[in-house]
Amino acid sequence: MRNDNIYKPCLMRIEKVTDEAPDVKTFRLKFIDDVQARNFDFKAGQFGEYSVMGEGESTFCIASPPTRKGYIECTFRKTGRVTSALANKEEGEIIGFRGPYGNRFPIEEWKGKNLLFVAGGIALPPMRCVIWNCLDLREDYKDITIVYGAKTVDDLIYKNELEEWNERPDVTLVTTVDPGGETPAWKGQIGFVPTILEKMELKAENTIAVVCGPPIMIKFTFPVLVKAEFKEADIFTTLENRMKCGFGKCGRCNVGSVYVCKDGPVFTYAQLKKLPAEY
Amino acid sequence: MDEFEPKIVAFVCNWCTYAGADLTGTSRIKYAPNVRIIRFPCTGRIDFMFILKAFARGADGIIVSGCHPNDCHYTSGNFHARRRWIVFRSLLDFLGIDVRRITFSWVSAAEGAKWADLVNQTTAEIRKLGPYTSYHKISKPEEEVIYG
Amino acid sequence: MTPQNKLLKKECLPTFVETLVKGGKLLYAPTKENERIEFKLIENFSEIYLDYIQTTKSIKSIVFPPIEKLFEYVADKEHVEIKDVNLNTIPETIVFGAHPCDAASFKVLNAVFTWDCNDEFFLTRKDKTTVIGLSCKNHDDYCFCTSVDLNPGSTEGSDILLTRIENDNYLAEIMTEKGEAVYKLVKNLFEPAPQVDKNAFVTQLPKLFDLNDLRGKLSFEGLSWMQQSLRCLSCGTCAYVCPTCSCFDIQDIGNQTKGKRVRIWDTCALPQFTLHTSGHNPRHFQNERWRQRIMHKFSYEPERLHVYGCVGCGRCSRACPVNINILENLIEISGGNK
Amino acid sequence: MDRVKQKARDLLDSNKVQVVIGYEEGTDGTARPVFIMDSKNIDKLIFNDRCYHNLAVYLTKVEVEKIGRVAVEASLNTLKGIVKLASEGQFVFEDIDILGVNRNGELYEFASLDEVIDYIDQHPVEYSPEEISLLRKIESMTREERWEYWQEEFSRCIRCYACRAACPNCYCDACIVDINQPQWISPTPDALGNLEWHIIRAMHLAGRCVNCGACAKACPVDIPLNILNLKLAEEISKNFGISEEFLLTNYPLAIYDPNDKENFIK
Amino acid sequence: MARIGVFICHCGENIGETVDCTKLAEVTSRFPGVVKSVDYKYMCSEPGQTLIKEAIKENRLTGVVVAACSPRMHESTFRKTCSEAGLNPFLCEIANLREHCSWVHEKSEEATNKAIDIVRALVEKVKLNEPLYPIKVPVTKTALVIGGGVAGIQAALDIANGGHKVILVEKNPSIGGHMSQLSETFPTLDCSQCILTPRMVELAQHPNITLYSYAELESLDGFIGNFKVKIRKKAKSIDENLCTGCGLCTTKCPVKKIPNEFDENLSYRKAIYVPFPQAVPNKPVIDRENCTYYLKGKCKICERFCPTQAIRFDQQDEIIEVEAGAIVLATGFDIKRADFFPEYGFGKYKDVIDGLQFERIASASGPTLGEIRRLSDGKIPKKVVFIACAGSRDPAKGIEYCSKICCMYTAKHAILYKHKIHDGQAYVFYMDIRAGGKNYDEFTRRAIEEEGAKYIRGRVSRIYERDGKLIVVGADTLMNARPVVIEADMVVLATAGVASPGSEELAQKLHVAYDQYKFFTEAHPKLRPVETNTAGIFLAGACQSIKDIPESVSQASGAAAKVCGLFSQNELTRDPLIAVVNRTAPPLYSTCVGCFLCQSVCPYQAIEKEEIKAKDGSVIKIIAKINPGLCQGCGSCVALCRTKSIDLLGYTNRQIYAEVDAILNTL
Repeated sequence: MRNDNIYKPCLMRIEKVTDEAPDVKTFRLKFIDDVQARNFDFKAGQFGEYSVMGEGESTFCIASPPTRKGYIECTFRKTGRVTSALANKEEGEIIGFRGPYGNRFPIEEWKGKNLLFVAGGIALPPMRCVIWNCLDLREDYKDITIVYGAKTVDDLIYKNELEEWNERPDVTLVTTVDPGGETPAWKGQIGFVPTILEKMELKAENTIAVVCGPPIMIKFTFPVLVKAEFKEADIFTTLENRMKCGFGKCGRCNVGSVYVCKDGPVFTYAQLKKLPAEY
Repeated sequence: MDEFEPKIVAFVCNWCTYAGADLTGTSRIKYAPNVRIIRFPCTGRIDFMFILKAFARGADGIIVSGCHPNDCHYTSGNFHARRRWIVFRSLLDFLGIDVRRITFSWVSAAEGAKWADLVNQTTAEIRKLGPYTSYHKISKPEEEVIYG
Repeated sequence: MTPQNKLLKKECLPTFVETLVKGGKLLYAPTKENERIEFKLIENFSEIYLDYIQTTKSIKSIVFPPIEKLFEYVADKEHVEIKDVNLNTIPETIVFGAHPCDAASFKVLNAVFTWDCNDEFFLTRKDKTTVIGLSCKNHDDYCFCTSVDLNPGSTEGSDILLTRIENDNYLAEIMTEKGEAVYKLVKNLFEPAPQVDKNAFVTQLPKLFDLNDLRGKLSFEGLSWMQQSLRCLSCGTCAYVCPTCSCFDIQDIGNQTKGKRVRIWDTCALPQFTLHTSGHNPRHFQNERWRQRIMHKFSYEPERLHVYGCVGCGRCSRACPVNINILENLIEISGGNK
Repeated sequence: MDRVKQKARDLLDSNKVQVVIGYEEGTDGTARPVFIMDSKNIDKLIFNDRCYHNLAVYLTKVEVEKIGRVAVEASLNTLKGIVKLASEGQFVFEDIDILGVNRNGELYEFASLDEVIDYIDQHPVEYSPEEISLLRKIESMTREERWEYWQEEFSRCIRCYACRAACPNCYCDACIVDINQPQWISPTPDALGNLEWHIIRAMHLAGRCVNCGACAKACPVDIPLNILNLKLAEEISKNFGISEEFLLTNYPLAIYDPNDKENFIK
Repeated sequence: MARIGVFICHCGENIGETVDCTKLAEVTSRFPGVVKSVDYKYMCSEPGQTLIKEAIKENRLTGVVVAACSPRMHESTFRKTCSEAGLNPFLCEIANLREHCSWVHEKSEEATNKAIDIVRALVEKVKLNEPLYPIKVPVTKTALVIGGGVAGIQAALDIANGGHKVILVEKNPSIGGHMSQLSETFPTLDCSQCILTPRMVELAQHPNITLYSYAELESLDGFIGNFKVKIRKKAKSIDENLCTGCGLCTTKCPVKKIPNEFDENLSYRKAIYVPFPQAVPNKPVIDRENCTYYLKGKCKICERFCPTQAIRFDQQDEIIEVEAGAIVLATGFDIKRADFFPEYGFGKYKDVIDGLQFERIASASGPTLGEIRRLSDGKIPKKVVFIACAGSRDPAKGIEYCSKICCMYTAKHAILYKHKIHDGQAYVFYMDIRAGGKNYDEFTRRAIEEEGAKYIRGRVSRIYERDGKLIVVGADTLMNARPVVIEADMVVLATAGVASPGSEELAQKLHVAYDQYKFFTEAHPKLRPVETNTAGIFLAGACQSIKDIPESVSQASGAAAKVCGLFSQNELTRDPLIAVVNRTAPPLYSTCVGCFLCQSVCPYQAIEKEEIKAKDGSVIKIIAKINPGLCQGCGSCVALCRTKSIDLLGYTNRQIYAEVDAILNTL
């Protein structure tokens, strides 16, 4: 045999399970094999194929930052067969992981800039990776602003970290929930993310914007940013097409001639505009 | 070589056959230990795919049993089931699947002895027929297709 | 190696084939049974049917089987063991009598399966497969290899290409080392090749459109994708008979404690192919999927992999239950006959 | 045919329908479905014995619904498909127009679904001698021979689902093979997966099939799928004494007769 | 992850003797997801249950499998145990080790292996169990009683006296039913009217009861606790509020020769009439089919004489919509009449009459004022032949059942006859005397022994008239089938009781099952005799099968008790093991394609249509919806559904697949 089997997952032990929101969980995973652990490296924005034997594979991003070594984290919502099986796993059990795949956020290029992170709902995980990555290299960046919204207070994920960010003097955090999703104790904003964004005084200059969220949110957020004079090439997002292989062979993540698994998942708004609307 | 022990799965309705099998127990009638019961509310609930799935998972024989006609707890479940079985069984037979391995039966809650007989007869019949190799062979995950 | 030409007399052909079969390799060749022409595993020369235009299914199954086991696993509460497939068990195989279009298809598949990272399943199968091609004597209205820059006598992809020349003897062009190895096994059957114009013995298939023209005219918007595809029933026939379609799905067979992970053919024609769990589907309508099929083969693959995803075999058109003729549509897109 | 074309033209020109689905000459001497949205293309329309596709299959497709109101050139099989689909609530009969001529050469004028049913009833189904003889041949085999026969036939199956796609009655948004919780049907094109798929296909069409044979004709590897449907149609009419007319608008597996007879329940 | 506890009961030695419970517990503990596996002598005992409760808390169990006796025995016990420990009761499954394993096998490795398989299957199932909550359905505490015979009256009064509203619908102008037609009742021979009339009056005056006479059920929607009923109030052509029931109209009406149904057509009534003097309500109706005004356009004599101007010729049928929580069906029975017995000359000879006609003749309020006379010539009949089983138990006539009441009323008739005509001779042809019931056999013996009725066991083959006499030809099967010929003055046929006309249509409107004779079918012949298969609809009286008065009344009270039980709660609690239709993300919303083939397979009409609407209100899709109030959880629709859009809670497809997998030990 010449090379490794590219479809063969690494085995990872679930170190920690965190319940984030109804049906949403975060796993902290560690490689069982030391060699694999040592050789493993990834960048913010990359994703992997997580699998439960007998159920199949599911694609999601690595939600922990590459600056935190020794483990990776992933956050997923229980929707289909694989995520349901994953959700049934608990600490100590083993799952499969292939990756990292895809491109990354070019955070080195962002040095010395302000960062605006805009996320909605269950799309915070890819952003969390890059947020922590930047926070761990805090001195490289100027202002860091995080705008995060969810349907209801219950649906907000990473609640502890939201609190942590909120308390950090070097981070501006704005959280919001959709109208009707608030609780009596809710102290954040009420309204949809684009609306909240519109009300904020956004500084486009020397600022990178990263937007992750459901398609509808992204659709309405881009114009707000463009109106605030963000350059299209400075607005980043991630695409979440259906994938199976992760390395450009299985054929389903095409958007035009672009393979989201290889050329993405990170795209700038400028790149997206050139793509056919097939995502 | 060990003697072949048939694996038989029984899909039974809760109200008649399951209770009938309870009565067999209460009456301490002994029967062959080859049958494993899965309880359904009604024979009308028994999807024919369950039968196929049991064969694919290694069953050598299957018993499907419920209330006698007109006795259905839900009035008509067994009538609907019977229609489906008539059609399904003829399809299986047409495809060359060994329908002798599927015993359809009515066993009421009062027929504890009948249940024991049914199990014994079915077990003997399957023992005679041997393991369902032809179906199990196509169901093995190890089977490889080289050129489709 | 330098290609060399030899002559294989028609009376030597049976011995040639049967020697190869006896040599322990699996030999697939076209057969005819109940009007169905398919490649099958052959034991005797008499099973072979060479006077065919096209088989229904292509030879891609040999290097890219419909189901490919990727690994097996056993698992319990605390352990998971992954058992690799022993690629050494993949048998040495000969494809005998494949037409040049089929032979050329391995190049397209190769481009996909070696893009950035190597798919060892494919590569091993391909390396262990020797293609003994057969130039085309005939063609039908669905054939269009000449339009995709191949031809009925093309040696592309063949380790040995046979062409039937005078007296039904065969010109053997030994193209590769794998071909050479086969040749060496049965060297005594071959004679020095006469000087012949091979092209005089292959079918003449006019070129009906120009690939570059076509690629230039392809556009995501603005073409009659819908008009072309309304008839389409959204089945996967075209992709499954296609020698170059290589999309697949990954599935687990078994349960959480024991089983295997397999790769199975998939097709962009089915709506489920791109369906998100959320219910969103980037290619919800058939015209979008039809567009993907054409664009992928004639625009994206050339752009990204530097190959065209079509060898002009015409299988998709022949197999299509509603007679969607890809040639007709490609001609329409490229702007008419050339 | 001219009158059919004229009617089709009128319907399009008056914008009463947005698309006419009919048949045109294919590229290899066969006929194929055609979608005409501009009346100047009406002359493409043909209708003859080669027009075997069951066009009812298109009436439930999202792509077609998107275009607007449909007129369909209907063969007898297409009419049956239409009746079946309408009776299963997949569209309202009044929402489509039917083009074609009856055996007397008169234009179809169906005021209601009942009239279509009456018409179909006057033209009872005739199975081809080939179909019947194959059916009888398989029936006369031993069980082992039947198993071998079908295993051999199914071994060619590539799970392209052309049989499903060509069938007017296979209109489910989510086919059972696409459901994986639980995995009803093995998705792999191997012996088990193929067997399960063809069993479930036959069962899901049992009592609903209009016996148009579109499945078998669509099959690229010539599996005689229609024989399965035919077998079950025979079983249903034999066991339950159900007429073809009744079947058009009823589903025999959702009703029963307390006196249904069988010989295998112990 | 599932955290399953397995609790293995030895059941003393019942299980422990045959199955190696220690080994079972050990093997089970290694199943994936099992975090606790223990065996114990008696799991259902107090300490056993405590063991389970503590384990649920300590091990944070998400599911429990109790391997013990049949779930029919202790499922509810253990579910309650779980519930008390804070675990949803539906997360508990019972592995039947006793009835299905230890009691039916010898002590052996196979028995233990089977036990392991059984437990494994339930463990895999319970992993997929979802917490379920009983379904609450609000209850409209009004009962609808259909039919105002003695059963309907009893049921209505019992429910009303229980404090609930009742709506009684009677198709005839008066309530009372067949009982009001009877002369005396067996076996006490008390006057039928005398005992019934007070109940009728009580009903009419009851504040909780609304009576709609001359009305029929038009349609029914809804489900138990929440029926929506439409009642058609047929036009009586009078204003009931104004009418005082003085009866002047009926005396003035010129149309006189209309056969009186109440008197079994043995007397005449007017076109405007009150069916009988004690009728409730005691107000007339106009029989439009016979009224001169409706036939010819003029007359209106009644209107002219009515002191309160209560006549309304232009009155229309009225549809009344009411809501009800429960329905009692008490539509009674009918008897076979004339043309059914050509061999007996019934309908041909005036003096061959049926039992109800004899009742009227014998009744003091009847056409002969209680004197028994021949209808042909008014003479006193000296010899009367009573023929029991006229049509009943006669497969040739298509009625295979026993009409049950005939033996008794024939004996009563013979006695009544003898009481009225002392020198008369009663003959009774019978097949068997069926006199089961309190004081019933004594009663028939009295007819034979004290009243001198001659009982002849045998059938009558023919009756013909000769010289004004009816020649009854029969056979005495107790005397070697010796022919018997009796020259009778009158013949009374105890004709078969049958379902009342319109039963079939009514059953279809109510979606109630009925048998081949159109009698309504009870939910269970033994254990649920007053319920129908449709939840919330109950049966009283002869509409289910022919019954005598005490039986009808008992069943009516039974039905009333069921209704009161139902009404004792504000909400109905129903088992949540019902079918549900899936919902998925757009654009499908549900995998249901709306073929609605499932509708006809549902025995409970629980499958409705539901529109999925866009935000603008437009309908995107129509899918099936299971009414949780009606669904009983049989799962027939689930097996039928092609897209697997319906699943049955508690027996989901995934659960059963898991069980099949596990029970075959493919894990």
